[in-house]
Amino acid sequence: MPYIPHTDADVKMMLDTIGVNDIEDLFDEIPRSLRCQPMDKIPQGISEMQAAQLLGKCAQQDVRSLCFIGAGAYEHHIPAAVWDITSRGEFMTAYTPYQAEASQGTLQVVYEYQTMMASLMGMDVSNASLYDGASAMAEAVLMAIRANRRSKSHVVLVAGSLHPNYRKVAHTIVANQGIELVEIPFDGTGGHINVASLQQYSGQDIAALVIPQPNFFGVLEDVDILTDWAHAQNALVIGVVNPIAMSLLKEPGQWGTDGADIVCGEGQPLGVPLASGGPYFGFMCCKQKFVRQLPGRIVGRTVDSEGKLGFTLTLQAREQHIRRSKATSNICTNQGLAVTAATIHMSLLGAEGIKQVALASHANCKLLSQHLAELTGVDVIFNRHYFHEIAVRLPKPVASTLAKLAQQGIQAGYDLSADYPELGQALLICTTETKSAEAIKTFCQALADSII
Amino acid sequence: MPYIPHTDADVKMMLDTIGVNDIEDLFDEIPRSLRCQPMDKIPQGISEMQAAQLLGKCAQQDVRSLCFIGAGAYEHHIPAAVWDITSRGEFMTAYTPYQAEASQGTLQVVYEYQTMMASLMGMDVSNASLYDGASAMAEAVLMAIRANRRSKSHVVLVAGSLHPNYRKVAHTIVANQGIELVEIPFDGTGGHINVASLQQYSGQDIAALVIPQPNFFGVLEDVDILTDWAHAQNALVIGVVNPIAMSLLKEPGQWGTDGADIVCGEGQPLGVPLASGGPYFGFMCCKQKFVRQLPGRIVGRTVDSEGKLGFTLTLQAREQHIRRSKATSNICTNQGLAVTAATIHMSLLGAEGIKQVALASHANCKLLSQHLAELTGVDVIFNRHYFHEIAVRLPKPVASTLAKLAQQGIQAGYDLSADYPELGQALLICTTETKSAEAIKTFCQALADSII
Amino acid sequence: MLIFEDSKPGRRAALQAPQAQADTLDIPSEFLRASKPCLPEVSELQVVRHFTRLAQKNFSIDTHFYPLGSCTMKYNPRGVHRLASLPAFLERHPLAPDVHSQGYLSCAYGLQEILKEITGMPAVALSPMAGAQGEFAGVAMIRAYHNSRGDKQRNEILVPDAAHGTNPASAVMCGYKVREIPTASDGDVDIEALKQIVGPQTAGIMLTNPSTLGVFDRRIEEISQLIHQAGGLLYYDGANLNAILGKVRPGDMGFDVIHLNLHKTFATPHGGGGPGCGPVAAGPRLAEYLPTPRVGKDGDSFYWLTEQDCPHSIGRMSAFMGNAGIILRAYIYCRLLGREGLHRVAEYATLNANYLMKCLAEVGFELAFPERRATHEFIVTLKKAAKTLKVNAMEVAKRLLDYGFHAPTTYFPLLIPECLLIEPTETESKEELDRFIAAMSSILEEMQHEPELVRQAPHTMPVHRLDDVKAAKELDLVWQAE
Amino acid sequence: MLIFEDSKPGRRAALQAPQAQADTLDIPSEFLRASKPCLPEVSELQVVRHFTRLAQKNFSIDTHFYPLGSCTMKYNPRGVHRLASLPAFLERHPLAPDVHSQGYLSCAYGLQEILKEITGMPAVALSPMAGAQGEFAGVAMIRAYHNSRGDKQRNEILVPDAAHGTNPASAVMCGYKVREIPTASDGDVDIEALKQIVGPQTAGIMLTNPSTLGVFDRRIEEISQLIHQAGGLLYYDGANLNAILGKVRPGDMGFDVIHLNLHKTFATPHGGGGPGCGPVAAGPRLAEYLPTPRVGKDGDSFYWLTEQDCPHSIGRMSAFMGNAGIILRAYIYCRLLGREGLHRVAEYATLNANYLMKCLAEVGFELAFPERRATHEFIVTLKKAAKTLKVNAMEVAKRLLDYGFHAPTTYFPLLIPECLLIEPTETESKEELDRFIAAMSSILEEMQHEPELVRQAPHTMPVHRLDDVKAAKELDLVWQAE
Ligand SMILES: Cc1ncc(COP(=O)(O)O)c(C=O)c1O
Ligand SMILES: Cc1ncc(COP(=O)(O)O)c(C=O)c1O
Repeated sequence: MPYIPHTDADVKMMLDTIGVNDIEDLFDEIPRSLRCQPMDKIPQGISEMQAAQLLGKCAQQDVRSLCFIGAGAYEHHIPAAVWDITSRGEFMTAYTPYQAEASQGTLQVVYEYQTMMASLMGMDVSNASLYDGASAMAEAVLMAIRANRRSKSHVVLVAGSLHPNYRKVAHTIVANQGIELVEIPFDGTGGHINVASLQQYSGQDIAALVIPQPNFFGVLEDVDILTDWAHAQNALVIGVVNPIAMSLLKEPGQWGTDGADIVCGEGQPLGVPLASGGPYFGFMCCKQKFVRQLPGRIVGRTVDSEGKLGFTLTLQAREQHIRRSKATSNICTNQGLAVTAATIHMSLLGAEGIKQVALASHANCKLLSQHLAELTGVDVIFNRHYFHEIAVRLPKPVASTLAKLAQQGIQAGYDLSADYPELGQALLICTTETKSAEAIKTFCQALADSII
Repeated sequence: MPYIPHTDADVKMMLDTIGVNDIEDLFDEIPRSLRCQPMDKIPQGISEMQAAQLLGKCAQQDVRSLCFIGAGAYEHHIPAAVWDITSRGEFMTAYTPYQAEASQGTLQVVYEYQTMMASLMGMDVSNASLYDGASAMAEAVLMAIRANRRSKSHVVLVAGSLHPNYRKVAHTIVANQGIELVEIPFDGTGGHINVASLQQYSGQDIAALVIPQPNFFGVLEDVDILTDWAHAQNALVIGVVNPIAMSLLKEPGQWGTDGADIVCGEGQPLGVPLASGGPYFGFMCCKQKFVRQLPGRIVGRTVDSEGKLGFTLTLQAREQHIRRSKATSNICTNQGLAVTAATIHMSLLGAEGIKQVALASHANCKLLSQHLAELTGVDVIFNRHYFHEIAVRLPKPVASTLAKLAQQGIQAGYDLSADYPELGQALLICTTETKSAEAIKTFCQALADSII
Repeated sequence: MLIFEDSKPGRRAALQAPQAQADTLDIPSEFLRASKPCLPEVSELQVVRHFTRLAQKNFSIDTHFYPLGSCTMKYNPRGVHRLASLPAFLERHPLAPDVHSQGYLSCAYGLQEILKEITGMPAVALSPMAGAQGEFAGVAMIRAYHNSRGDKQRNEILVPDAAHGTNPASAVMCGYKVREIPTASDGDVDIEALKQIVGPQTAGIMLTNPSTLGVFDRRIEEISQLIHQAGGLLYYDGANLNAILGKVRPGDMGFDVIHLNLHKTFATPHGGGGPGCGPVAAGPRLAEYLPTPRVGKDGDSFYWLTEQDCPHSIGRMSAFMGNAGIILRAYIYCRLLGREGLHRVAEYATLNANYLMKCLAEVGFELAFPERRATHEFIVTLKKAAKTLKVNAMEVAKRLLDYGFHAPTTYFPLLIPECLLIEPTETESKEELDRFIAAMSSILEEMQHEPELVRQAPHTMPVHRLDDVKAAKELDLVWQAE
Repeated sequence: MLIFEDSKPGRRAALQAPQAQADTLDIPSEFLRASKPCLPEVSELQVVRHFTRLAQKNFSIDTHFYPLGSCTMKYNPRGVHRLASLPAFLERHPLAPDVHSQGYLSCAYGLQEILKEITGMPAVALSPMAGAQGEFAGVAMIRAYHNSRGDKQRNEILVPDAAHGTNPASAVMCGYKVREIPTASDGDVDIEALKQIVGPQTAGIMLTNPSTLGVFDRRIEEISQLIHQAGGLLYYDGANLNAILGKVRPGDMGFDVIHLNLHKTFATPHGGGGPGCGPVAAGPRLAEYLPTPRVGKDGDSFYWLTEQDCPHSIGRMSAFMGNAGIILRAYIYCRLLGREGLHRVAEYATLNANYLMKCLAEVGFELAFPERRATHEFIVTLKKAAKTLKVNAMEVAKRLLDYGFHAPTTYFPLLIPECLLIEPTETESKEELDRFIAAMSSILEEMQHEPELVRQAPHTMPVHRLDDVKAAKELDLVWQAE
């Protein structure tokens, strides 16, 4: 029997011990009337070999192409060592480290992760992960409302230049608690939040301001000015950042005079494959003073009964299994394995390596924009500094252009026209270090051909 | 620096400690005149990402096809667990277990392997592997000459129905020691060794007889009769067998009255991928009385200083590192990791599972032969019982037929015409359990089309 | 040793980063970072060795029996992991066009169909990324339902006191007040108390059945009627589905919405904390509120249902499509087991639990509900031992580690004092259970004759008992160079 | 516990085998097996757990510093393993047509070209499956050369007493007599003795340079002249190539044929015993005798050179094309490192060895050749300690295990009493070397003050000191059910 080790003799002995005649007797507390029929719509079982053939066919249908889509998920080189080690049974098949003494491997990994992530963000502390970037941002909003002692407001300002799906997820998650997410429109020329558009909120009671860096268009926000403005309103600042970019761009802890208060984002670029959208992981860091409002697991270093250093889950009194309805969040299972991968990934690349990835990704995007400048009818939409991703306007409908390029095995970018109709036929294109100069040329040539 | 952990500061401190100025000084005992130029013909280094792109392109050129080639290497389903565990760093990156106490993992695996392999072959003992099936057979010939106390002969009879490459390899390896391999022609109708053709050697001093089962054509040999004949001549019997087949066919230990003396073969079908030809592993088993003549590593069970059971390399006095020029063989490094995989594979399948593999492979071949019977001009060459591989004669040249089928992504079999011109346009076709009825039909249809 | 202690300025795993192109950097310095983050500077071998050694410090399913109640730590098939990790799946961008994604989409659709059959519910959404997110989605759907009917006075969700902590926390995140329902002495919900509490303010109830007490609530039909009559809806916490797979379906019990933990019942590995996946299945009342995105089918081709297709959806739960890799794993697992295999899961999980319960009782452990059948798990209480022998559940749990077994869940559910919640799962052999029984029996001896040995446990782990109080008081959450 | 002890009749890992089709079996019973072999009957989880736990009992490069002299235990890059394991490579049948195999063939050809450059030899064959098989091939080529010239009285191969055991064993397998050459006190070959021994019966000499004594033979040119003048040929054992990569080439030293250990210098993992790969490179005199098959190139396409193409070849060494997976790994490793990287290998391997040698001498260990440079390895001798303190090299080696270091090679080369042959390799950091020095130093203390601690070592491994004598006397090579 697949995955079941019992022999007939075992079953008989076990039933005898229990004192019943057959396994069916063990279900005798379930009302007869509720018992269900055989699950006929589920196919019959197959062998591992047959499954390999079946899934092999599915995999073939997922066409492998030259991908210039970014939009929140980024194709970076992942050292083979990362998942080779992450996939070891001891990491992969362990549970959440409730028994600290039997889980020092996982716990130390998380402690190292927290250290790396806090440092990358320039923040004091980090949690052990949330589900993904979008849900992490929603948790950040809830946390800001709890943490901001100077505000009674349930209003949070959110940059309209933030990833549309992040705004949607945040809405799904926070709206039931009566929290209002107010969208700040972005500047039509720069693609960033112009501080002028915030002036109407000056003096109002605002719980927090959410600032992306870079924003959804790849454009760089004036994080210093925005941070200082928010702090002047007694609002907390929530940064939503790309962790690769943070090796290069000013870290949230240094934004404005006092730095961001909470930082979150999508951890995927740090060693997690694109994988159709997940599992990724959301990261979250904050200032020390807010640590008791931080959702999710946190690992602390302590000593054992002999004085030896060791690691354990800590501050559990914030969590649902202790605090129940008063917990900082309902999160229980997080994205531990992806965090393990990210920790190994950051260790292999180091600060210098991640910076090189950022630089090479960005240099490729500059190269791309130079090539695009030669195409008549294709315009870069925003005139501000950017990081490794740009929005362009096409002379033809984006949808049909994308379809044409898809036929040539090119995924040309993310169609902005549904989320931002005001931008016209706009396409968001991303390059990482994985795109060679040759690939960029191929892409631009194909784009040129498709818009003739 | 790739894989080198030294910082500049390290290097300086180390050179200071040694008392030299630079690394170059450490090579000052090499005569200047011999020092070489930079290795300009070797390409410059590339990153892991670039290597992945490069090798990805190479892999694409290795067309993945529907493979009906057997001829000594067989495509079987390999459970994912096999290589997931085998590739763990502790197995993969350990050396030969010279320090037994720090190598109990590898040593126990080999002990378990020896037990399984000896039992599968019906023999008393097994070694820890040789390079591959062919070189194992060569070692078996050398061993037989050493072990056969009743014979002074350097003549070994080898079935002509044995894999041609095995015969070639044996020749390369044993000829320099003046050993003569005499080929016994196979029966033109049955494809097996007819005991009649041995009669001319009756009464002669023969060191050993080499019997394949199944033979190169997939045909079953009369192993009982051949074994008894050889023993009657005081010759030892060397069996060369397919280990999957041994779950079904009579094990060498039961051949004839006394059983084979030495058994060897290719271990690849037991969980090792086709992988362009290697690494595979050669197995070798023998009767207890010959164990001191067995080449290669052997693991024994013993106790530690507290009486606890443990494992260690044993009978090392046979080996080159102790016995040097008097060793049973020059083998040192063997195919340990492949043996680890095979041990896990055999554990997962069990006796019953391997038998099912054998049965399904053979049933597929029967299905194939039924389909082929419908093709005019295509004849099964031999009229004997076979196991999962058959030789057929084609009405067109094999080479061009193979080329045609290759274009359709079908590897139709092994061309016998070079090794056995007497068989005409003969093709050796194999099926394993991996070939679905559908695939077999596709193949036969394509073959039919190609010979019109 | 921490990886940071291996670090040395200037060291690199040089093959892992592209050549820098710093000369081309056009971003003005005001946007740039001034100081380098503290990431380790180590070689590739140092990294491999460090994390390989760390891995060896963990207990895991692949190395140890792990009878952690409520967590369903069963074998995570390697074949499933392999197939879900095919390069084509790993390399696909979540926003890749549907024409490039038919393989993944067909698998996700296939899982939706399978889960419909298993739950007895007409519609499924796969996107929630863990059980708790599934709970949130389910309760948010209940809220959307009441809202759509203008039924806005319903501001309470009922939750049994035995419920998992995520239940009340999720209800609160949806803006509800939580009312606790007590448990009767037989382990079922105290139905008389429930009758007192239910009313026009009741939005719904969250139930786990079999409950986290390891028993199946026999009066589920009555409860269901009670809630529905009061205008409330029933939420099913599917974390314990392993106990009833193919035996009874939440839809047939009267539930309106359910989440499933793919990382429990469907054997996807738990990764030392995650990721999981918490699909939500809904009955006719709630199907239209399911979160987006879901997979639809049109003829032979599959596509993403968008917000336009599902106008009443509670919306998105994740930036992309949820934990696709876990979805794939669950799908493959279901295909491998097939209908017969899935059915057997509950049978053997239940057999193992009942056998273990019986044997532990025989060697002298006290059961929380000795008159009840175990489901896939059951509870031992050390209440008496704690009093008479002064050895508590936590200490017994730690001592088990020395015997090479992961501890059961301790101190949950909160209402059973000094409890051990034990879940063996169907993939453990009788021999393994017998070894566990022998260990427990021997610990019982120790409690009587060498209690200090148990109190000071563990003795054989990489560290001795850790000081949790210090950890929480003197927070050390990130490493600082001395 | 043995896997057989987990076994129970009738248990199966059911998903791993096809459905049996026994009804279709047409093979008569006389050919069939009567009894079932003794393979374990276990579940998939039992298998995974058993072998995962066994793995954890090993020391390995991925977990421990492994300074095993003559074995070049360096980091085995994970990226190389990954790329060599691409499904297309793993699935290819060795007899697949060349048109379906251009990818693999181009890699093998690429490695041939790289090895030509590294060795300074005009031709390379990759098929030998380990160093010893490469040695056999090389000596067989020497024999073929003499035979082709009718020079049949040459029946001796000269081998220094310090040589690896495979050298004399390989020569004998080729039908030669072996003459040992002594080593001079400075570690180089005793050239005066050599002059006495060399003569018309000399077929050739097998040299390892740097030798297994950890020194570079400075008079190699003289030796080469001497042998060549006598009509013999020179064989180079390339197991120590790590020491001289990019510094000096065997071809330039005058060697006629060489084997390389890809599983040493080229970082392919050793697998707990193998597989390795022992390519052979040949100078102009011997190129035509190289074993088959090799890879040729015609325009842009690659093909297998067959026996027809190489009529003078000594023939095949393997059923197929040798250890293709190891060949791929070595090729990828060379491409990653490139010419600069390969060059650095020898530099840093030598730096590490000389540093370690110097430091160990400083803490009080006696060097075998204190006046010489270390190459990539060096020898410490415990001759005096064994006499005065009654602690021998084996005991020190075992004690190192307790400190978390794999032991160096002991008792080889045989001519240095109580020796430890220590090879750190270039991929170990200074910190790791310093920790090793500290451990050695502390063992030296123990030898003086607590010798019994050392004599009884190891104390922290899964087993204590094993009884080798019993193992060899009371042979227990296969498990028998009680
Ligand atoms: C009964 C029960 N409900 C809900 C959950 C929450 O699931 P998750 O951890 O996936 O969020 C759990 C998990 O431990 C559980 O056991
Ligand atoms: C110097 C030397 N020569 C030859 C060999 C034999 O190589 P292999 O073990 O690959 O057969 C070795 C391996 O240990 C060696 O160290």
